[in-house]
Amino acid sequence: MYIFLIGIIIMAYFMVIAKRMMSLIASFRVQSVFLFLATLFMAMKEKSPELYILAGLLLLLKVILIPNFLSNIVKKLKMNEGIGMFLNPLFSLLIAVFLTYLSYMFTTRIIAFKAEAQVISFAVSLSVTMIGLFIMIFRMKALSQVVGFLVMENGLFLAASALAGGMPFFVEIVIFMDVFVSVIIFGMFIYKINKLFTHIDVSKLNTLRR
Amino acid sequence: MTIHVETLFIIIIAPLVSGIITKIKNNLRMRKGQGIFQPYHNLIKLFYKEEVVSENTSWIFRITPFIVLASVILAALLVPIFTIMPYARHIGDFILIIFILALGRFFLALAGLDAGSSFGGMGSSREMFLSSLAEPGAILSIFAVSLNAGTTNLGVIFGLHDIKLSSIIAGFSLMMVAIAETSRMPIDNQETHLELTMIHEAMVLEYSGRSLAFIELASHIKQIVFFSLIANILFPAVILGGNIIFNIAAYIIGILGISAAVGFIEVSVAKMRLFRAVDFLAFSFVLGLAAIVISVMGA
Amino acid sequence: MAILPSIVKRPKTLGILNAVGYFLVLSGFSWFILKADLPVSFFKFFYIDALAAFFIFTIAVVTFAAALFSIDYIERDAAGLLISRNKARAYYTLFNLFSLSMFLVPMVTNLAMVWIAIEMTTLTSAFLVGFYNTKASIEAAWKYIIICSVGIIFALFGTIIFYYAASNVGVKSLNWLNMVSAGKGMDKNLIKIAFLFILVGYGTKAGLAPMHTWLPDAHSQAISPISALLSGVLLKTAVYAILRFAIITNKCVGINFSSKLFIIFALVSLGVSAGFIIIQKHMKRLLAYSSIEHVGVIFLGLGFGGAIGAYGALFHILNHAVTKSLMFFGAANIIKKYKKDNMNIIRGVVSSMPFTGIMFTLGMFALIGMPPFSIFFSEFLILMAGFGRGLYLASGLYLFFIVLIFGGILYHFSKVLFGDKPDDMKAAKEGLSVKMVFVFLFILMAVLGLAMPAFLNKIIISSIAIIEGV
Amino acid sequence: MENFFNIKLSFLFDPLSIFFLFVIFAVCLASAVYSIGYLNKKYSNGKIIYNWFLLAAFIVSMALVVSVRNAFIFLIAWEIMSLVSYFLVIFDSREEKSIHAGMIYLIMTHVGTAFITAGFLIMYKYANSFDFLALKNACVLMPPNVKNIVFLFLLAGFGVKSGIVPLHIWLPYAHPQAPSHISSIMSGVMIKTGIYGIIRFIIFILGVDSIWWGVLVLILAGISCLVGVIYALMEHDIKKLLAYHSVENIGIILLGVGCSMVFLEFNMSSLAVFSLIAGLYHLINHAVFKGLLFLCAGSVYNATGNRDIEKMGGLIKKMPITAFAFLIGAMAISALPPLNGFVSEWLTLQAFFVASLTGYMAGLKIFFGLCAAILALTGGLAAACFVKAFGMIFLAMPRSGKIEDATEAALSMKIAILFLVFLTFALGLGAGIMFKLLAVVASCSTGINIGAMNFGLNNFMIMPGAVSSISLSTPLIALILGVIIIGVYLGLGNNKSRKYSTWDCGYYKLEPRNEYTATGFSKPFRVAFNFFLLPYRKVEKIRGSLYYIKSFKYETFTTPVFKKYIYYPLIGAVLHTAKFMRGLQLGSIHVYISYIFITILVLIIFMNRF
Repeated sequence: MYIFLIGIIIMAYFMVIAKRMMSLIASFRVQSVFLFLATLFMAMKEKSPELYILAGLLLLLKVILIPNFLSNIVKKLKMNEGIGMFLNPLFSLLIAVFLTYLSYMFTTRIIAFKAEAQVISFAVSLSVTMIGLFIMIFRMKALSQVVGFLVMENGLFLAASALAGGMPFFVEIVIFMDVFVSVIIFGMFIYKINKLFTHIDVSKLNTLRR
Repeated sequence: MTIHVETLFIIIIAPLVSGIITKIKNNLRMRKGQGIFQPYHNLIKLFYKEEVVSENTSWIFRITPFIVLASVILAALLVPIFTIMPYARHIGDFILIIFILALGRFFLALAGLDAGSSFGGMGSSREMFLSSLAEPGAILSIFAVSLNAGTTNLGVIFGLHDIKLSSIIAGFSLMMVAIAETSRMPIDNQETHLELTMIHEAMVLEYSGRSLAFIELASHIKQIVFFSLIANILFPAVILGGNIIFNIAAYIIGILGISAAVGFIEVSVAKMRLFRAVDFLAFSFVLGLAAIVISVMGA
Repeated sequence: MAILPSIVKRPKTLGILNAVGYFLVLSGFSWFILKADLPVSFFKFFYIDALAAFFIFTIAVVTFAAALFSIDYIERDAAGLLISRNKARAYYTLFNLFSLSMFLVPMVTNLAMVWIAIEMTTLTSAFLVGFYNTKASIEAAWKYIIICSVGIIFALFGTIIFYYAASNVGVKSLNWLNMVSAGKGMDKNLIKIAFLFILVGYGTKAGLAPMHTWLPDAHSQAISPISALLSGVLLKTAVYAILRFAIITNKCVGINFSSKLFIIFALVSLGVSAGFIIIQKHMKRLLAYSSIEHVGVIFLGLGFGGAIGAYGALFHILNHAVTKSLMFFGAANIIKKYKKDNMNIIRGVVSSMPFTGIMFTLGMFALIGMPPFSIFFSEFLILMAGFGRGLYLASGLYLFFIVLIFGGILYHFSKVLFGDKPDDMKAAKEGLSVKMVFVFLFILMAVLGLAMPAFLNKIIISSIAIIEGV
Repeated sequence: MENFFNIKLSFLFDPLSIFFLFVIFAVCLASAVYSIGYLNKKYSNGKIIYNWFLLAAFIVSMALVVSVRNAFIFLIAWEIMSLVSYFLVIFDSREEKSIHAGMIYLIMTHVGTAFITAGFLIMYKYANSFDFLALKNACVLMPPNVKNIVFLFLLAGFGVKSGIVPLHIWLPYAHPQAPSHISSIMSGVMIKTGIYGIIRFIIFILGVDSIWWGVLVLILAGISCLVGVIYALMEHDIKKLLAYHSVENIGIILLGVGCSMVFLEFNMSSLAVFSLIAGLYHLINHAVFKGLLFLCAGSVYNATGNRDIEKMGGLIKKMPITAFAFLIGAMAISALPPLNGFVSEWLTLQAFFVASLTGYMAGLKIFFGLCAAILALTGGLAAACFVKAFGMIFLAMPRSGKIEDATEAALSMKIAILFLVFLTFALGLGAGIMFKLLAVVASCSTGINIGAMNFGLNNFMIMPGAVSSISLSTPLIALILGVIIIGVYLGLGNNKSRKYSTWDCGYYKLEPRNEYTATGFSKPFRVAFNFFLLPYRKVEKIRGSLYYIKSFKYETFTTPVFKKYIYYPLIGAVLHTAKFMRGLQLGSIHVYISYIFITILVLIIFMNRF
């Protein structure tokens, strides 16, 4: 179990330091794979058919469809190279580690969990969410923000399945749908941005002030 | 019915006081000078002279002399002279006198502006300036005197049987106010008609003939009203006992004394610049305040 | 209704049909409130109690007004070739999806479904924000969708923790009723954290400072009827969600926790909006900031709590929805007429377009809390609650900011409204539908304060009972 | 809670309210009649109807303000009053100036309302009801420090409306911009609603609790008197001048009210009643003669088309009736006997005299003496100011061409003006009766029963026997003055006289530009008060050549102290913070997201604090 969690977190770090869009997406794919494995593991442990289906969906969406979709965008818009960030990788990595530490401390301090496993997984999920947010903050390109969003989503999913053994089933399904739709919409907007501004560097989108 | 006599009396002797002051001044200046009845001659002369009225003027200019005269006469009615109770004690009190005189002054100032000559305007401006600054001193000294009596009723005030330090100080403060109000040195100089220095004279510059006579008379009366007040504050008749003769004597002595003082001041000090006059009036204000403080202390 | 546009082609008829539809919705729902004895729930998925009913009513009012206003607006756009016909039809499709999702929020009982509905509102309205496909609008839309999604993620996180806390005490369901009933026993810390996430998450959507940043952009760039919807009701749906969770939280950790948070966020919002209103140049942005202010006021009311505070807050939700949509419609007309949005240039609206001008003037005074308009009453109630609870500092700050904003708005709009109109401009006539919208909203605005309709009063009272958890 | 929205609209018609209602209706009647002629040619019909609508609303709201018995409804009426008057101020809304004036007015008054609201709500906390009498009962139990706070709030709130220095700045903006009949209502009546608030809520409901309340009011009042009159002296815009005089007269009214507050604290009931009478008397007087003056100013403005008195002159020949009315108003406001202004100032001075006679501590006695001195100075300066105003507007030669074709005002305007002139005389000569009536009002608002007191009430003279052994009889004064004047005039008045031009020192012809100007007239005062006015001048030489100077341009200004040292810094601070905040929103989405991030972190870290 822990292996997967560690894998997830490591992948998050990879994403923090990733220099090229493709590697970003790739590491996201890998993270999703780990997540899938984790879910599968849990499904076996708890013998709940719902979790199996969820894992399947995860595999379908987050490992296959969405990454492909994103990488298509990358190919179409030809902006694989040069993925701007505000901080240099090392420093941002430090911050990411600090975030993990913070969320671990927070988890252990505040919440009284029943099982050790939950502590770890909650900490991981929280830190992954935070890192996702962090990615959104310090990456310039629109696409990387989408990836950050997805990372946060992963964190959530982990939290959901780790803590509560999955939300009510249909809720999960709908959330998946929702994520998928929103990613597609993001994609459309990225296309629009690219069409209008001829770049997707959202840090340059600052005409609307005060 | 002695009362009417009183008022008539001061109205009649009012010019005389001015004459006496002039006489005293002249004597101090080692001059022979005119007789003390000269003011009467002036009044009569003016009274029968033809009047020249500026064509810019309006009815304000016309009625002013009458209003001024009326106001000072009313003031005279309010002041007790040798009997304690003034004729018009039901009309008003000490404070009213200030307001009554303000009425006359208001119209004089308007009349000064009416002709449209710049002298008149200058005169009215300065007159209003000085008189408005004189108000606080006047009211404070009145308060001080009245505080000793416990009322602003003039009759009661001058019926006091003891004479207090605060009253004397107030009297001096009122004296300074009187100097300002009656346009005497060092505030104003009645004798000159030099454009830049005259205040009261500039204001009435356009008047001539009978109107001027009324205004002159009015200022004489105003002067004697002030003097009577001061005289009654400084040497209350009652010191000499209630006897009417003594009262008259005290009154006359008081008036003469004040006239002498005024005459002496007039010859001995130089006229102040307009804005030095502010300090002069400020001093009277301070005296009045001191009087209040002292009388609150009970002395 | 979403299918409607695929059938009808002409924008005008489409708009009219649309408006009629929403009128039916409004009247039907009002009838429903009058008749049905709340709460009602059908096949355990929809659950409408007084609170929900109140929000649905508000949404119905504003959506109806917006639909009515869209007729003329879109038709003119289509006539002016700003947008193609298909675009107009797309507009109506999105409009309907958007309002459908908003209607969904208070109807569903499952909190996760609430979350989904709110996410849907974001996704659908994003297109309406970026409707004109100009650089600015796309930028606004991107910011809107990204920031809101981030926020909403946290909201989901909070929901999950809530669910976990509930499942710890054996309630394996996200059904609000069950959670409330289970509220007492839950783990306090867990709930606290969860509520923090919820507050930040939905607060982003509700436009609480400092998560409000998307709001002025989106409101100012959105197509005007939608701006009205956005600030009139979209924010309120988020408020609704927060309210639902707050009820559970209060059950668990007591009233003070949430009320403190509410007051702090509210005051920050008030302060921020005051500052930005004072230096604002653009009309619609100013209105957007004033929405932030009013959301702050609402949360202040919820924070001050007590019957009076809650009443004030709910009442304020309705009043603000009505007034603000009137203002946005007025602004839309003005901007269409003057072809610009800069308040330092626009002058003499009252003389150049009398009807809109007068309505706008009155709306302005309503907005800054002048009697006899309704907002005065709700703000006064909230202030009363504040003083009543002896929160003098908070109430004082509230008064202070209100006065600042009063000054700011008056300063900007009095110049815009009065004064000389440009010489080349001739007085304009508004279309009938537009006039109808204004009159409808104005009547609500003026009447609600003076004479509260009984049924409204009833549902507000009973929703207060729900909020106080009795 | 349920019945919050159906508060009954209930009234409280006690003598205080009735007195104010009378004031309101008297002045508003005159103004309404006046406006018929005033608006006639200048405005379109629509505008005129609009005016009537607003006027009606204005009057009704004011009447409500002084007659309701419920603080919440009072607040609503109060706000509506402000709103309507705002619309009236911007009646000529084409001018940027009037828009600006209206804005300042509404913002100031709203600040005041905020204070009032706060005060009310604190009181409500103790009473749990907005009913006046309930509040009154609750205020007895209120702890003193809370009482003090409420007092300060209410004073500030109502002070804004009544224009107490330093909250007066809106007056000189709003009053001149409104149409004249509105200015007369605003300055004559509306600012009095502030006084009503002070009497009703501080004296009647809250109840005076400590000496410093009265003293504070007296100090503020004194400052208002002096500041108002000094600024009025410097002012050459006739309506601004009158507006500043409103500040002054509000000060005088408050001198009476504050004095009575002090007496109430000492519970010297008869004196409290007496000085409150003085205040109320001056209140109604000011309402009448200030209304009168504003209406006359309006006629002058209509006739000449400007408000700058430097450009007027000689109007007494063109519009005699207006001139006469203005003269009466000027005499009344400069407290000249036997008119009404004199009576109330005399009463106030008497109040101070008795105060300094019987005040408990020596310091207080001297303080009252000083108040009297201030009042006297104010009276003198006011007289000077109105000599200037009347002289420059109506006397001497016209100073600009416009005056030549000025004509007398329309009939309705004349009627309205003469009505107020009549009231001025009536209030002056009927002093005894008024005194009697006002005694009732004062006793009701202080809750003191005057039945026992010996106020020696008499229709022809004021004999406040309960206070001191003096009496004042304006009818007698008028009688004597009249007799002497007429006697002298008939007896000695007729005299041969001839017309000739004014003496001009041999200068070939006296022209208007040789006349004394208003600036010149007020120069001595400007110099005397330069420590406060901080005057500065601008001399501009228009040169023909290096050696030949065609003409001089001499301008003199005074520094607006309160704006410069109180208001501008405040506004500046607000704007500065706002500009600083602008940096928060520079359009970078990353920064925006980081706000959320930081918020989350902060909240999580400090979670247990909440």
